[in-house]
Amino acid sequence: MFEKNLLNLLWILPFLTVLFSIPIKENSPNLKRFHLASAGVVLLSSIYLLIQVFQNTITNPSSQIQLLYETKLNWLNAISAKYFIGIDALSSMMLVLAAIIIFTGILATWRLEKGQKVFLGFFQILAASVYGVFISFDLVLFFVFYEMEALCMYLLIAGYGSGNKDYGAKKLTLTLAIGSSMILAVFLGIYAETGTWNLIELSKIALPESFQYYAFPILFLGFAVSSSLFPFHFWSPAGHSAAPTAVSMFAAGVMMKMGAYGCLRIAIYLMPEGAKIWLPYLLIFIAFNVIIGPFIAMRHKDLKFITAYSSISHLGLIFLGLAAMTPLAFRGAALQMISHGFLTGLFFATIGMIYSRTHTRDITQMGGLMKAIPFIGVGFVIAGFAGLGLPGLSGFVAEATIFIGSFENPSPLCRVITILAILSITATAIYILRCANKMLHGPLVISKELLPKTLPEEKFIIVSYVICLIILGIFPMPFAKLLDSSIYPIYMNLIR
Amino acid sequence: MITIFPDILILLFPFVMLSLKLFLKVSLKTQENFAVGYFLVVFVTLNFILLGQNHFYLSNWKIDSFGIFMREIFVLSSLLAISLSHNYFNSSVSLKPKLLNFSEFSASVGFAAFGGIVVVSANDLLTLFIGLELATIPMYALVAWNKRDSEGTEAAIKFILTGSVATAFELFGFSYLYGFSGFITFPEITNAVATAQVSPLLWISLLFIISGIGFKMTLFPFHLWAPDIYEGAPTPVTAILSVTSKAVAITFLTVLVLGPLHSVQKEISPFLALLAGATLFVGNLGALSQSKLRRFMAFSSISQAGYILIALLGNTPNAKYSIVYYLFLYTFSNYLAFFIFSVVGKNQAETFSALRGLSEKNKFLAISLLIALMSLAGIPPLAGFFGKLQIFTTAAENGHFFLILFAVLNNVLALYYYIQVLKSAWIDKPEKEIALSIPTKQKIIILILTLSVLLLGFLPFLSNNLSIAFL
Amino acid sequence: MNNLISHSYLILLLPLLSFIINGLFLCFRHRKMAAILSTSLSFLGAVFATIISVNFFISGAKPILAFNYEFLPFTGTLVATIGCLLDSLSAMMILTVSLISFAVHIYSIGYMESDQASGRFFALLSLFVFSMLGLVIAPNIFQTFIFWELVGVSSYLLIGFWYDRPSAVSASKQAFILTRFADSFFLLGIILLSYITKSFVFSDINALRLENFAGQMISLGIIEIPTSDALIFSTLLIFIGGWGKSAMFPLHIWLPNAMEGPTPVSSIIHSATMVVAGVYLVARLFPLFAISGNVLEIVMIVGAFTMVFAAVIACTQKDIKRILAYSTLSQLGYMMLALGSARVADSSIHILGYSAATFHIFTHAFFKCMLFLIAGALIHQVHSNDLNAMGGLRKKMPWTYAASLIACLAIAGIPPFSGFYSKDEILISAYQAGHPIIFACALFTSFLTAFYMFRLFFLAFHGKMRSIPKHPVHESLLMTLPILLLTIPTLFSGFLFKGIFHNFSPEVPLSLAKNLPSATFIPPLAITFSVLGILLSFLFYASKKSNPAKALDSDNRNAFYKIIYHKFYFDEIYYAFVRQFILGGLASFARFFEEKIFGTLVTFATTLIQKMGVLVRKAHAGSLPFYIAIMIIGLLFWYFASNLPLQGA
Amino acid sequence: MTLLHCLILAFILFSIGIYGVLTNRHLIGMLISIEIMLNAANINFVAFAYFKAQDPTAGTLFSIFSIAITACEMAVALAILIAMYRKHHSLDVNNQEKNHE
Amino acid sequence: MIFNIPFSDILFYIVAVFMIFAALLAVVSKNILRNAIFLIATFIGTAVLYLMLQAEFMAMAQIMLYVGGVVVFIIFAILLTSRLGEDYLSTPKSQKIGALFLAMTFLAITLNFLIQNSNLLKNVSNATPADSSLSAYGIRLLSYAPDGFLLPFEIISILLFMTLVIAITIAKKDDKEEK
Repeated sequence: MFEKNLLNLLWILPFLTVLFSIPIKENSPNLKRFHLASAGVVLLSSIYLLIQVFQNTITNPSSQIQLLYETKLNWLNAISAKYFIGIDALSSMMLVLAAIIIFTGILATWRLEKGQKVFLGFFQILAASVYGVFISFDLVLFFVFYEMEALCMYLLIAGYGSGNKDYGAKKLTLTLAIGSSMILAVFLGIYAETGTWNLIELSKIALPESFQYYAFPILFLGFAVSSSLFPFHFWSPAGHSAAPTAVSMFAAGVMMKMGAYGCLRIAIYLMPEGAKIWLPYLLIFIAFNVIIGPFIAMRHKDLKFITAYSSISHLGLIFLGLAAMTPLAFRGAALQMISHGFLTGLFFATIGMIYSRTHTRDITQMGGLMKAIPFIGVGFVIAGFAGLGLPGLSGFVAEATIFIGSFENPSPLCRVITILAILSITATAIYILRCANKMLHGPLVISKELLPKTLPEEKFIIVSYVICLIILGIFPMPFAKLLDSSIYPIYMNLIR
Repeated sequence: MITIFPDILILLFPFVMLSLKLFLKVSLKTQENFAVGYFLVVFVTLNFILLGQNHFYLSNWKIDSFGIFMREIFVLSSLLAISLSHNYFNSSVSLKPKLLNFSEFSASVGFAAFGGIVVVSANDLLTLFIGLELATIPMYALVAWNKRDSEGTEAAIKFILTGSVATAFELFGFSYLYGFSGFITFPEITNAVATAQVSPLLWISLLFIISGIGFKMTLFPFHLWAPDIYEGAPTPVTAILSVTSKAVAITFLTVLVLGPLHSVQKEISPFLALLAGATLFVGNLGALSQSKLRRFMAFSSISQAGYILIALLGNTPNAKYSIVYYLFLYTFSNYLAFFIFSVVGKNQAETFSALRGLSEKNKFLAISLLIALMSLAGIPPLAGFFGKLQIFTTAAENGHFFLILFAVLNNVLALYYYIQVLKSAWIDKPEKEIALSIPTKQKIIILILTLSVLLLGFLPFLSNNLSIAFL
Repeated sequence: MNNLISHSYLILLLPLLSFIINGLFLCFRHRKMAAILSTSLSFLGAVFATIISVNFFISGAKPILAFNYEFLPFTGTLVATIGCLLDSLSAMMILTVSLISFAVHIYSIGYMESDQASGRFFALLSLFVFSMLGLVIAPNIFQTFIFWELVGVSSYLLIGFWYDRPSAVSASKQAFILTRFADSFFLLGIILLSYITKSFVFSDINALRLENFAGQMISLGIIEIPTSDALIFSTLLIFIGGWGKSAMFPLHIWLPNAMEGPTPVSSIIHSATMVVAGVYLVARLFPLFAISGNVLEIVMIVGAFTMVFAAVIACTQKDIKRILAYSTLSQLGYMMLALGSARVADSSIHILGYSAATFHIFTHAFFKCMLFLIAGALIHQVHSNDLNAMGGLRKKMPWTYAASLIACLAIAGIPPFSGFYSKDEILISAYQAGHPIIFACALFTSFLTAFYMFRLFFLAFHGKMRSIPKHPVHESLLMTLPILLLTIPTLFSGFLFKGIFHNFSPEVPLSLAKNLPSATFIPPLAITFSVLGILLSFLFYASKKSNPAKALDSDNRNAFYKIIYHKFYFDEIYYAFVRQFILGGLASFARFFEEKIFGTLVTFATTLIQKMGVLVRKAHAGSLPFYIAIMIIGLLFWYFASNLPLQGA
Repeated sequence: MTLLHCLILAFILFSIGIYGVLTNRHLIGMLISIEIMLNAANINFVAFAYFKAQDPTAGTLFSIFSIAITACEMAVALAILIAMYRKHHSLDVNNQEKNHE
Repeated sequence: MIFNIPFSDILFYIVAVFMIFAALLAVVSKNILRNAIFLIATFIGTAVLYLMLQAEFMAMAQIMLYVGGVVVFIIFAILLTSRLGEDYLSTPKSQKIGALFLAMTFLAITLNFLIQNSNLLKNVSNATPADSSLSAYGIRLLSYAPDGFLLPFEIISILLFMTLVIAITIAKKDDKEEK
């Protein structure tokens, strides 16, 4: 019962935080403390839930989807939508990821001088939306949470971003809206076909094959928009480069995973036949992400552009895992979601810290920052290493699992793209090292006085991410087993 | 007896208002308070009516659940419009002279509401037609209410001339419908449509009727008047036009399509689907690059008309339910937006640039504006989303997937232009400082509307109450 | 013994502990403490490794899987584990790595004394030792890859240790990217291999028989090939990993450039241990390579070519570390050649090649490490890498001089020094296995080796001082001690351990070569060549007539010399390739596609919608007759477009 | 005289109305054209009532009501016209065509 | 042959042609007052047509309401708003051609429709002979049976009242309050 209430609290708490923060005076230090405390509570509860789920999954393994702490209430009777939330292995891990990124995101805006109240308020709504996405198992509820972020994303980026912020914010918001429109259309179709929005019930119903044939690509691509799959990736560079640090962290760390999560949890789970028909063709798009993405990153000078294209290529790997349709590849994709969440969070956090000091993101105008701000520099390098798949950090575990898993798919196209993907890890190394070398190494270009020392909260952010990356990199087994319990039912649906 | 009571109250309202002015000569303030109070009473009374039953008065005056909810919407819209007009009668707003003749104004609003009620209660073509005219003719006058503002009268002239052409269309349509069925009462027409061989006479009558009503509902391509008229009219009138007028039109269509023409709904649906798709697309396109708020709202409401038309593709109880539900939420969102515009446009023209710096001047208004516009754009968890979801679900049940896909993709365009407004309010810095003041009363109304838009969709209260009545 | 084995995790734990404590706590403020901690833990490690490996060899050299923790299960049989496999090969490597690491640690205390960042240095050094040990004890290829990457990264970090020097930074980047490039093939090889065999474990992989896969096909995407061919292909891919790591031609260019790192780093990573990982990998998978058709021949040819190629370049260089780097390359070529030459033409196996290669890994590690330490000591004194700045250091640094003479003799292959024995075996193996050309090359290279090593020796220590050092030249104890310590294995490891290495014989599923030709003439021949090399070198650089200044002049030379001096322009080719082809070609094209082609499409779509919006806006321009006309047109439009059956059925 | 003839007549009148409303620049002229169009619709009602309908009274009555409604519309239109004339002193359509967009 | 045509038909054609001409003149005439006069002519023609269609009551109403009401309105408005005879506003030729084209297209399409479906329009029902007496209309008008017209009758009175109110409000001068 306690866990059940806790689960409900996860998405309600951010809203309550916003509500209660209204009377707090602008620029009072209590404001951010209050928000941080709330995010901290959510973080702790999500970790607690993860542990609970872990114990439960280990003690009663099952081939069915194990939904814990369900709450099922009647909601919109007219369309028989229910308020149906619960948690399983995959969602519990995504929750922890989201909670960490939200928590650190609030820390990353600790020194925001103007408009903190509005920023944090909207940021909490973003938080509520992702928590909601990961715990809702009713399609309407899911969509409500999924689309909610459009409410705040534009204002957060256009109001607090940098550079061409209005353009970037619009591009991001609208492209994401295209995706969610496609999702909504298919959800409605599913409802019209079956008369239910309940994900668990739907997973037991086989949708008509002709319906799956038309609906799957729309749904999959709809989700893939927010995961910046080619040809819907164009929002990512523009949006990330404009977004403020916390929002970049959120967008790349959590929001982009929401799409992949949806692809796995809903698109592939509910429409296995469609997946079998379409995913081999979608591999062409995926190839763009995986193979061309790093090359584009090589050619950019703006840190955020580089990171955005790096995200694009890493998310391509997630999709490679999904498209390979083997349990191992699915697990790799899920691991990559989490791993990339942490590493990109760290990336954008460090980039934000660097930008706040140098006021430029052009790597050719920096140099030798390692001398002045070694802590942040090390953080960046570790994120880079995780990105290029260094063993011991989470990226390697995920990528290796994806590669091994997707190689198990005997289809020629999948093989070719897997092989090319494996070979393209060199390209990843090239742009990451180029970036680190230009920016951190070499002689110091900017005078040291202009580069203040690393602040305590920045240290905290970096350390927490590095710990996550290392834990996942060194002890992947419990997480892998946990994820398997969620992924196995999806795979069973696929081969049924 | 209580069932007919609200109708009588609304019917009496104009007379009472006129009497207040002519015989009692009470002050403007009293008149305003009285009008608002009167509609509040009617609204409350309406809520006491038992749902789920069909009542007939004078044989042809039909009161059913749908009718009651539509009454609530008309009353609500009138209530809000009259509160919105408060500023406009007391001072010059938006650089235009102040309005005069409040009692006649509110009487006209009352007449229009009654016209809507006639439409929804009608059981024969003639009553339907008169109701429609009763709802429309006051609008012509209301647009021209500000005689000292040449834009207003000019808009009214355009409105009434194009409107008369549309009336001619309608009359033609009715004449053919009459010619097809031989009767003007609904039961007989229903009979004729259901039993007789469906002939082109029916289709041409439908073509004319829908073209005529398309004018009032701003369907493509009969919507061209809307931007000019919305822009020229005083803001409260624009609000009524966008809500009451549209509600009357969709009621008219519902009464026809889901009533006598129910058995040929399947044959009409492609037409309706095309109309809906074209309307919402054109509305969205037109709104993309506007700079005047009321003109912008015109296009926005054109596209909303397209969305609401989609509901007519569904099965009867669901379609009616969706329309009512959507109209409720749309009323709240739309009026919220207009209230904010009227506050912002107090001392300046109602353009995008008037909104600049709103977030710094007044957070409350800025957030309300965000909520209103995002609700109109259909972003969850705000009310507008649930209205649209309901409509789409209704249409999906009859398999109109491609229309739905088209409509939801159009939402992206809609989001774009609502964001444009938000950009003015939240991002852009003001060009010149113009003080903003909100009277307490308006503040309360805005607060109530904001909360309604915020919660009415997500909380199942409204939706489930409505669904009990319909489903 | 079992007790010891059960604590074998200490092999990894000690350096890891040192890395963590140093990296997290001591790195910035307590660099002395860091040095002490690191060195003492490294000492413990060396002692432990010695005990373990001695015990291992004494107790009969049976392979033991000391521990095996499950890291990440993939599918049923495919499980990634972190474990410790103790067999002859790994025991030998543990011993080598630990001892050398200890020596280098001591040396580094002296060498890095004045460097403010030495705390970081020791942390990274520990990381390297940890990774290297993890690599050598790996019982499965997945673990090998994990630590393979880790040594790559620690190498990157250590080459770029002085990160404010642009040359060091670019060298580190180049080293990492080139090895990473090779590693991507390695990873592909692992995945292909594990897909076929369903196992990562060496014992499973080495037990493979091509015949078991007869008739099976496997798709590689574009083509479908027999599984046995795929197996061979995967072996080749795995070898490419070693190719990069061991800097075989043409991926060799990173190694000389890697000399930008601190000298202790060069000595341990880029000569003694990490670079032999490629050789080690081939040795580890020797049975697989042996059955995999011509892969061993490729190994041999690549090795032989690199050997000669590097030796030739080494003869002309002036930077002592680069000379040593090319010498390392050449020696690595020897090892590869030895492994490759184990395959006799009639597809039987001459196991001597294998043992010779491992033996050479062992001996080479010590003397090459020592040579680097000596080079470091010289550089530390004259603050330059250039032979031009040296000369006549014999008297100032007598101990170092003596040690370097021993090391040079060892590498030149003069008995009884260790290098002689191992190199001798390589020559014999090449000859006996029937590769006369390769044999000739090896012989020639041994002549060249002797020549260039003594060229260095004479130019550095003999003659007159060619520069005046800023500080008085002296030998620091901390730096000389490890050099002297290393003379012990350099002197004795050859004849002491020769027998042990003959027992190194993996289970090869092929028949052993028989009827081998006698090779008794080879040792004297090799010695003769070496001595010739030394004499020639003496003639050129140390005799009365010689003119070191002229010998070192690289400008007034013929074209041939210049080409060699500029390393056949491979650096330039590499940079041209990277800049023009990768960055300028592929990446530019990718960006062009993204921004110009795809971006234009997106812009076009949005502009189209905007334009339509403007069109719609313009239509509402306020003309009343127009509005009415449109209403009429609209009616007629829907007459046709509404799909209503208006014309009757 | 058949139903068809009457309907054709109605459409001819309607078309004339269309032509008038599109060409007349005088607002009252436009109103007159619209009156012709509305009148045509009434002819339809009466014709259907006479020739075809089962409930002929209804059709006739409908057209009487529609005349009344039309009259109302005209009254309001003329009221607005007068209000406008006070402001503009012109009833030319072209005078009020401002470029709105 | 022409004599075979019944008298009613000939009368119809005459009335029709008259109406068309009157309507055309009402539309194209250059003087606004003349337009109004021709409108009266059209209405009178319509009334004659109604008489032929046995809708005497309707014809009466037509004359009274249209001619006596609407057109008088219009003429008043004309007199109020303009000086006689000086109101000719020329229309560009292109607009005229466009309008003509549109009107002809409309006519062509609708006539095509009617002719295509002319078979549907022939079956004259003789279900109930129309009782077109005034009392029948009166009874029907005031009956509140399901087919009665009491309700619309009531509502239209409200409509008329409303028109009165708003037309006065719009048309009157607000001098008093403007001060």
